[in-house]
Amino acid sequence: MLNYLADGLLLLGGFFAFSGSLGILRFPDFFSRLHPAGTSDTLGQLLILGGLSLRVLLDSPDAGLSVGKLIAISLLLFITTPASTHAISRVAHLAGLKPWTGEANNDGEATDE
Amino acid sequence: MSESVVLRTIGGMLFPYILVYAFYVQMHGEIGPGGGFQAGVLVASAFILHAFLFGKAATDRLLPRWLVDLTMCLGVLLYIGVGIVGLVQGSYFLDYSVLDPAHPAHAEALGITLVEAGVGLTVASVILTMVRKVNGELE
Amino acid sequence: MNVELITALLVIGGAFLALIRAVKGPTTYDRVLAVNVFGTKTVLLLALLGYIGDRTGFLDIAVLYALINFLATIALLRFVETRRLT
Amino acid sequence: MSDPVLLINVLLLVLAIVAAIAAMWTRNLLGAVMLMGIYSLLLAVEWANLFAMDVSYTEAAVGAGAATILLLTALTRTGSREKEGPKLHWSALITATVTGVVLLYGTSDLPRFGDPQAPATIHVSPQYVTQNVGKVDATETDRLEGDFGDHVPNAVTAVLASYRGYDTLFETAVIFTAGICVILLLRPAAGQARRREDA
Repeated sequence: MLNYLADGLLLLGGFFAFSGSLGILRFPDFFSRLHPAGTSDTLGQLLILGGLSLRVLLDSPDAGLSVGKLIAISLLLFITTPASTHAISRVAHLAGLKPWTGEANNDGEATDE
Repeated sequence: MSESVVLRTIGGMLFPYILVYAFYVQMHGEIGPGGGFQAGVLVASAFILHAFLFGKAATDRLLPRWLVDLTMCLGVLLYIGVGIVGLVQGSYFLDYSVLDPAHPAHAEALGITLVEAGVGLTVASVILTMVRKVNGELE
Repeated sequence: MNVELITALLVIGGAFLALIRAVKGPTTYDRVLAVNVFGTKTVLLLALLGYIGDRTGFLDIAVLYALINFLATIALLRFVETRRLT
Repeated sequence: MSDPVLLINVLLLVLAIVAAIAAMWTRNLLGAVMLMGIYSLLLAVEWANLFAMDVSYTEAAVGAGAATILLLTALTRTGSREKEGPKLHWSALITATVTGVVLLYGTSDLPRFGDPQAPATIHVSPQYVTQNVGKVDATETDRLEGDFGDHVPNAVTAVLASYRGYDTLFETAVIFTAGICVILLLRPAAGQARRREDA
């Protein structure tokens, strides 16, 4: 039973990790790309690492150190990923990057420095 | 960016953990992967992060420049010193077994720990010095 | 094909999409975002590979990545914002 | 392709090659720095996948962390766009192609990865692996006490710090010399230093 739960967590996490990246590739402008990066990625990594720790625990119940490291990694990512996304959006906003409102296509143009 | 409260809080939380992890890499280097070089780079990274988030002056207060210069030399001197102990005891240069003649294997572990500590000190201070000098001294 | 391998392949696919975004841009901020996402994917990939290959040493490297990734993002943003580092 | 590790290796190497080519191709130097960071991360995973843990640590800490910061530091002193030049150097292309073909030809003589009969695995590696690399032998009491076994458990650290102790000493000396050179080259000029003290 718990095995299926671990499988489900892993697959769901993989789905979120992939769809988050798909959003980063497909969304029209920078500020909309922040959403998949900030939310779906964070959820995906929590699910994957949770599933992995469950799997490790089921495989060998005395692998406490590995589970501890996995929990440490997930805590670390849970803190740093939103903070990085916040920092990127903040810098972009302060630099005067305007969100896309649908009137003009500001994607794909040479806005690069 | 350094005025962002979120980043300052997160960075302040993370800074001691990076140092602790660097210490783990340093000391665990003879059992698992890792060692002085990697730990030195991590220590330097931690202080560079501190400088990014809290400003150069705060980092200088935390870690004065003379201390960085001192540890840079101390690392190499520690390595050479371990070697010279072997010479003084009448053996080869860098012969670790003289550190504890009754337990040569323990002596070797001790010697490797000391030597890696020297490498870590030097690498950390050299990288910190490079970044500090190029960024701060030419204005 | 076991579940861990499928998840690892999904994560690699996600990393590839993030890499395309990092190459395409168009703005610098998009690139920084893509690099950050790529680093997160690498951490996940290392944890999964560690389980597949049954090596706990991978987890140490994953912790290192999670720390280094944050530092690299901060450094890049610092440069993008002010054209200087400290 | 039934071996999952092989499959993942191939995928990672393809990604690394894409990142490297993109880093060369782009004229935006800041983008190139970021792509080099991605390339380092990928190589580090690849090293870990080949069980070269210490190399992976170094690649991650130095390639993705310290090298990015040093390259950015260099960018603060230069512009962030590459100068437009001729797109194609024919002589460079020919040299690179010939070298690449020769190297590829050379790899056909190399033993397979992990071959137990390869010269690298039968010459001194057994000594390293059995932890007899140090200059000392463990006494019987050490063996009985059990901690650290005969020697330092991580063979890479044992080789670096004990078997090749001189080598590592001079590597440390080289790093130290680099630090001294940076301090000497980038010290403020005499007048500037006095002004700073006055201020």
